[in-house]
Amino acid sequence: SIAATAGLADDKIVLGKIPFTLEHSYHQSIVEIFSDYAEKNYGAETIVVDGQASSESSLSAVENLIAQKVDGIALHSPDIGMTATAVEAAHKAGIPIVTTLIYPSTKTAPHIQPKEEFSSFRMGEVAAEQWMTAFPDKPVKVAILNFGGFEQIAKLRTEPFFKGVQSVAPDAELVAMQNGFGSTIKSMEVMLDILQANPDVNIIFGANDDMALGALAATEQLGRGKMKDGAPLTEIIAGVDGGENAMVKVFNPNSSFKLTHGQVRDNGRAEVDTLMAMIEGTIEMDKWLEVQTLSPEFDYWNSSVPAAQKFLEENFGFEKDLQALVDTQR
Amino acid sequence: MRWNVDRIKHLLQTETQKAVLIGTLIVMMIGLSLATPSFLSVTNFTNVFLKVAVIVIIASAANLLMVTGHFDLSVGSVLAFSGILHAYLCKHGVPIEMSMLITCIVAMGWGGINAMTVAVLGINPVIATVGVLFIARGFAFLVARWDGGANIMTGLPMEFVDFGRELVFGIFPLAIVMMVAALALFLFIEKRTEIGRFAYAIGANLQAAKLSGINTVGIIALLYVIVALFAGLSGILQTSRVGLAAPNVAKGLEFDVIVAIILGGTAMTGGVGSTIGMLLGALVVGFASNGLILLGIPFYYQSIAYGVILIGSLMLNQRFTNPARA
Amino acid sequence: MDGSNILEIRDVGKAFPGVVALKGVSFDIKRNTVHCIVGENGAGKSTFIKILTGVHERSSGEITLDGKPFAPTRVRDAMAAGISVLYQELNVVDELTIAGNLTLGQEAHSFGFPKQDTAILEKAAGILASFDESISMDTLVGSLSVAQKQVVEITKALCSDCAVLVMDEPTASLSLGETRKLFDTVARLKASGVTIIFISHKLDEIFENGDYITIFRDGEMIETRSLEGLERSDLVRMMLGKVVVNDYVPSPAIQTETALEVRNATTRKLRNVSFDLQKGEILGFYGLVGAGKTEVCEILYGHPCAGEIRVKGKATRLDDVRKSLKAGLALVPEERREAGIFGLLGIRQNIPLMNMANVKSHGLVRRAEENRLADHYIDALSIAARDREHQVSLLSGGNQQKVVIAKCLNRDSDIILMDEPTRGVDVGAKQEIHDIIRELAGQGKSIIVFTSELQEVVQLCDRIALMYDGALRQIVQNGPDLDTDHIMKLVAGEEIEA
Amino acid sequence: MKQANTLPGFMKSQTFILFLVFIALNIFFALMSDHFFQLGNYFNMLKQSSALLLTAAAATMLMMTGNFDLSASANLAFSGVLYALLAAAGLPLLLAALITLAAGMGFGLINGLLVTRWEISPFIATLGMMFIGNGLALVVCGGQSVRSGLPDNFRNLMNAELLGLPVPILIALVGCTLFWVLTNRTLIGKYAMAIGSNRNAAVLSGINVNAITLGLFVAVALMASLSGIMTASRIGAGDPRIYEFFFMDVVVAIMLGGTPLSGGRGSIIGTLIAAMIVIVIGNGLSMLNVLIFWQTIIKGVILIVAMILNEKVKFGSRVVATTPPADRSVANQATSVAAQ
Ligand SMILES: Nc1ncnc2c1ncn2[C@@H]1O[C@H](COP(=O)(O)OP(=O)(O)OP(=O)(O)O)[C@@H](O)[C@H]1O
Ligand SMILES: Nc1ncnc2c1ncn2[C@@H]1O[C@H](COP(=O)(O)OP(=O)(O)OP(=O)(O)O)[C@@H](O)[C@H]1O
Ligand SMILES: [Mg+2]
Ligand SMILES: [Mg+2]
Repeated sequence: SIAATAGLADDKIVLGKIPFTLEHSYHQSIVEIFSDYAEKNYGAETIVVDGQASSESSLSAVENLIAQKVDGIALHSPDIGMTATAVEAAHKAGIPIVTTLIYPSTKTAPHIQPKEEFSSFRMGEVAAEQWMTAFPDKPVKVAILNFGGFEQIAKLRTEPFFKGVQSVAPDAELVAMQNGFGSTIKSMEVMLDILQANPDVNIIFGANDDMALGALAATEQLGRGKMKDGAPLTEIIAGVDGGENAMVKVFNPNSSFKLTHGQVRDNGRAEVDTLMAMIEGTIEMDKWLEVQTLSPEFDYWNSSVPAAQKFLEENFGFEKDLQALVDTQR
Repeated sequence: MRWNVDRIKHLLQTETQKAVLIGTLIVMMIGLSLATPSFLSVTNFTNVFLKVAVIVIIASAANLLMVTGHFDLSVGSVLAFSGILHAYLCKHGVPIEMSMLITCIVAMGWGGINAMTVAVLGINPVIATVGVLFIARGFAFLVARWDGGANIMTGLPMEFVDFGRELVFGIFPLAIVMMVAALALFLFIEKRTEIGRFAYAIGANLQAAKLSGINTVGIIALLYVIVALFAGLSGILQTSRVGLAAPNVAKGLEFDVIVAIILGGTAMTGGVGSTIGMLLGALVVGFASNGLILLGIPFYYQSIAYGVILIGSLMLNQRFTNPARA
Repeated sequence: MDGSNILEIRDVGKAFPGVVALKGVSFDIKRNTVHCIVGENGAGKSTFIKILTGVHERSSGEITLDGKPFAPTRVRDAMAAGISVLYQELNVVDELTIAGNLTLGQEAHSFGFPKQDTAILEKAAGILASFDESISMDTLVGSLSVAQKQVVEITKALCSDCAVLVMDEPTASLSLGETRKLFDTVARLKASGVTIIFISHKLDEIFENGDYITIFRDGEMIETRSLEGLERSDLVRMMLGKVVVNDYVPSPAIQTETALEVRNATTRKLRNVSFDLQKGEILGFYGLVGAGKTEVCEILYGHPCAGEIRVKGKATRLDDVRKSLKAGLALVPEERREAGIFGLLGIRQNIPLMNMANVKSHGLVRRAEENRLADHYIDALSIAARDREHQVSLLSGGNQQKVVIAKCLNRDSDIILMDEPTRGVDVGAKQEIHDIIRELAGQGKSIIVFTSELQEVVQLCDRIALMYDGALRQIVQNGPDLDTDHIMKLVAGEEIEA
Repeated sequence: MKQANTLPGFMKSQTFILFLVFIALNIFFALMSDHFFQLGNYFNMLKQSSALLLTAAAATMLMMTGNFDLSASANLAFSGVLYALLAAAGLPLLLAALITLAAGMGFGLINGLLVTRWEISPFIATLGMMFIGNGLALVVCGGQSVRSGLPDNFRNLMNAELLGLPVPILIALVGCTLFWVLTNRTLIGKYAMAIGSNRNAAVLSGINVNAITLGLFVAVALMASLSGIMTASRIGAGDPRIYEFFFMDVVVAIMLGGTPLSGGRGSIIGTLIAAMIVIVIGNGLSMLNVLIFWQTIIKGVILIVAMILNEKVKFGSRVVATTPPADRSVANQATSVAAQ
């Protein structure tokens, strides 16, 4: 095995972090948690180079960090194929690298894997249950907004979600699966069209919160999107990431956006810990090691506001009062 | 003027572009209403108009700008920045109307930069407005970040969404009303004002326009500012419609705007073009994307179909304007 | 001249969308002659040439070249058949050097790499130098004056060894000297067996060079005959269907009131130019190409200069176009394509652009007023167009010029500057434009005409300012005893004892 | 007549100003970061930008004719995916590359035919092809990047070295030199310029305007396709979503380099320097750990400032260029008239 030698002589350890894209709050938060944690726990400095949601840019970022002779690299790559190349490049330079979320096609470095599929499945289950309880004779019709067919998203989010729905409502039908471009406004426009073609859609899943919020806005424009004290009326909406914007809706008894899941802190910390372990030599940098983190699920019916408050504080540096925010909602 | 065969023939000859677009629209509508029962309904048409509203609002002004031979690639970024700024101000206690005013003024400031570099200093509009595209987009992300995240949503006053979701006279969504207003304004400017006439003159021959005493710099600058103002207004509108401001919205909007304008018959080099043509162009694009989703076509194929429709409608147009061809 | 036909044209017709430019013309062109084509603006002369050279495809008819059917579909076909053309519009590439322009499309090369063909270049340089020794072959064409660009084009046409040389208004922007040299060249080429097709509105040139003449009117061939024994007035009558007399008549309304005074105007090009312009007067500026006429025009219309300018007695700075317009000046610019017309727009939209007040009421543009205005000028200036929406770039040159004049007249300025107002304009239209100028003077307006055509100043102007090398040498009074020899000497820079 | 200038001509050119900006940026980053001014980092930057440089060089020639190609990014993505698919199917890499280049060339042919034969605005024609290409790239691989079953030598192209230089840099060097020669030493360059400057003059001079325009569309497509192959080999997979704003980078490089949208003139060297400026800014700012959003802003400001500098210099030189060598020619005419 290759020894992690680079940088050990330096007084201060420098870590490179490549987020998927800083344009989303999830990734902004993870970068923050990563650098804070590295600084506080290991006295390490962090250099952030944005992957700009492109495998080209992400690989360039890896190369730039190698040129800067950082002591370790944490990569959230947009593409499976490219991840292997990045790992190889880092190893060639003797630099430890840890990958996140996107499994590399070659298993030659430690990897952090949020086990999102469990929570996605669970959300599907809960949503279907709630719908079937409220309207036993209205068949379940699902619409999904994704990022235009990213396979990892399918594996971790959209497929398990629909399986979860089917586990409760076996004849549930997936009536539409369209690209919401990860954007609220685009999702709103697309969802309006979807609801036009399929007005009987009753479970909507946005593969991130922004898209779920766009779907919510679309339903609201059509005079739907409401619940009565947490009882479904027209549809149930689920998202992913678990940020403040989503939580406020989830715990608002009158909104139909009711489920989300997410994880930032554990992922960020696991990245730092794994990198430092490699730098310190306690784990080998070129052996496959999967570190799993959980992505806790929150929904209106089974979760509590204090739990969500805590989650937000830990993961998103949230400093407000969730209950108060929820109360200001209509 | 009486309507007779000759006049219709003449109209068809001079207005081929529009005729072809209308033809394309009709064919598309017939096809779609046969294929999907949900197509032919008031709500669906509302959806389509909502979808193209922002494009048409901005393109109304950008069309006349392109008639002068100039264009603005920064509209998407200015829109995103304005949405964020508006939300940021509202969240931090500025009254909503006040915030709208400030946002509009700042948006005009972005237009002012374009006006300064392109109209006054004579810099290539592509680079100058791409520069602003980068700068405004960067600041949109920064402002959101200063607020503590990538999106601004919670903490907004409840009335924030009222503006975007307002129904004028209880039926017409504000976005559509604003679209009609922008169209009407620019139809009016195009047909009835000096500025409209001068814009065509500038696009047709800048040098001759200067020698005719036309304030070319002033008019180009004014149009840049109006385009940015409309982008800013659209940003406010869009943000308050969804109740959330995201700094990454409207990426590539500049292309949607230019596509509508060029499909509508305006030349990139200026001198020809019309507001009505632009509207038809935007509608072709809007109905195409609406129809593709209604038909449940997967995203990948949508992209292909969209490209084919764009090229196809211009090919049709060429075929009719230029019968000698292929 | 062996008397055989090199070209036989039979029923050649051309229709553009909405316009029939040629209605089936038939005539023959004899080998080794100078064959002139004349006709009003828009008669179809250039269209005929473009059919001959493969730019346009003809709608009907046949052409035989050297007895063989000839149907060029591309410019190359005509070139290969030995037809070399000097088109009416300037067709130079500003970004290339003169040498680059002269060889454009004809370069000797191996695998795309140009070979230095010194023979051709020397030949070209020789031809170029015979016109203008001062320009070097590696000057960028963009930095040349219009006249010099024209010389470059002529050189290009002369460079290739051709059997037929077509020249469409080659002298429109040439000075007398260059024109003379061109004619010498024509004579030499004819002597060496080349057939020349020559189009011009200047009848002197026709009579000087031509052997045969074809007259076009409204897209039809009116007559083809030998020039021998043809009377000038007959020719004009055949061209226009009417008689034209054009002699100097003093402007009736000249007043002692001074409209414009220029004192010691000096720029990089001009030296101490001073003159007065009376109300109701037509003042002519005459000089050779490059003498500084346009420069005088420019200091009155947007260019700064040292010295003093007074408009109606008031000292005024005219360093901005809009200041000049406000002070009551208006310009008909020299280069109508670049600076005059709005080609993509219709006549209706062109005319009001210098003064929208005439088509506005309550601050709004009235379409009905625009229509009225356009119809008025189409009628007053007899602009030949399909209707008022006719796209100006598709009008013939003379009619484009009339649109520019109409645009300027609509400004209703007291002082009108006209730089080469009749360049490329047919005799009939020229007469009409002259009449318009006289009428304006009659209304008390003051007009300055800048021209490089002696005949024009002599026929039109009350006083003639003679320019040489940036200096105004003398202002002479027009009248029956005008001494043209004296004028020629002054503008040529010869010393005259007082 | 020679102008009495204190500065040599090349120093007044836009390209030279750009070059100064480029040098200044390099010095700045070298001073600010220890890791910037190192051979390895420059190799990195060149490797990362080799695809951009190649495509931009070809596209500069195209833009000289007044045309442009927005579909280059889609072509790049499509070609990368196709190349990976063919390689994964077991085709020898050379054959896979040739087939891919042929398919990529199809983009150029269609673009070129749409623009020359059908006279469709290049904006719509190539934007339409961009949508089609993006869709095709996703369709052929089902939305998943192609990475399994690739032969071991798949990544060699971009990782091999020759004569001590990384191969991608050599490819870019050869390609750019080729286009420089085409532009500055062959008739195609001259004709491209003539077409953009005065299309009519070009037609009337017997130049086959359509063939040249079509040829240049094909050349750009070929380079975009080659870039796709290179990028696939670089990242070790065929990724259908790669490099979405590639064409934006290309257009910015070309225009910053001094080639106007309307064509008529252009400079390959200018394009290359401009492209490197953009790359250096990105790389240097990342090394300074500058937040990506600030990077975007700084990029925008530098674009505008560089363009203003260009404009000023151009203005200065225009005044010089048009000073007429008047006196002699006037005198010359005068004597000839006198001689009549
Ligand atoms: N490309 C074109 N499209 C439409 N109409 C055209 C076109 N070219 C010429 N015409 C029309 O054809 C007619 C003949 O034009 P042409 O240029 O041949 O006249 P001309 O005799 O050369 O006149 P001039 O003396 O002014 O040069 C005019 O009415 C003109 O408006
Ligand atoms: N011999 C020359 N060489 C280069 N440029 C010239 C020459 N003559 C004139 N120019 C340019 O052409 C323009 C018109 O010049 P100027 O006023 O001197 O000419 P003019 O007397 O009006 O002659 P014309 O208009 O017939 O060319 C000016 O911009 C001038 O710089
Ligand atoms: Mg003509
Ligand atoms: Mg002049």
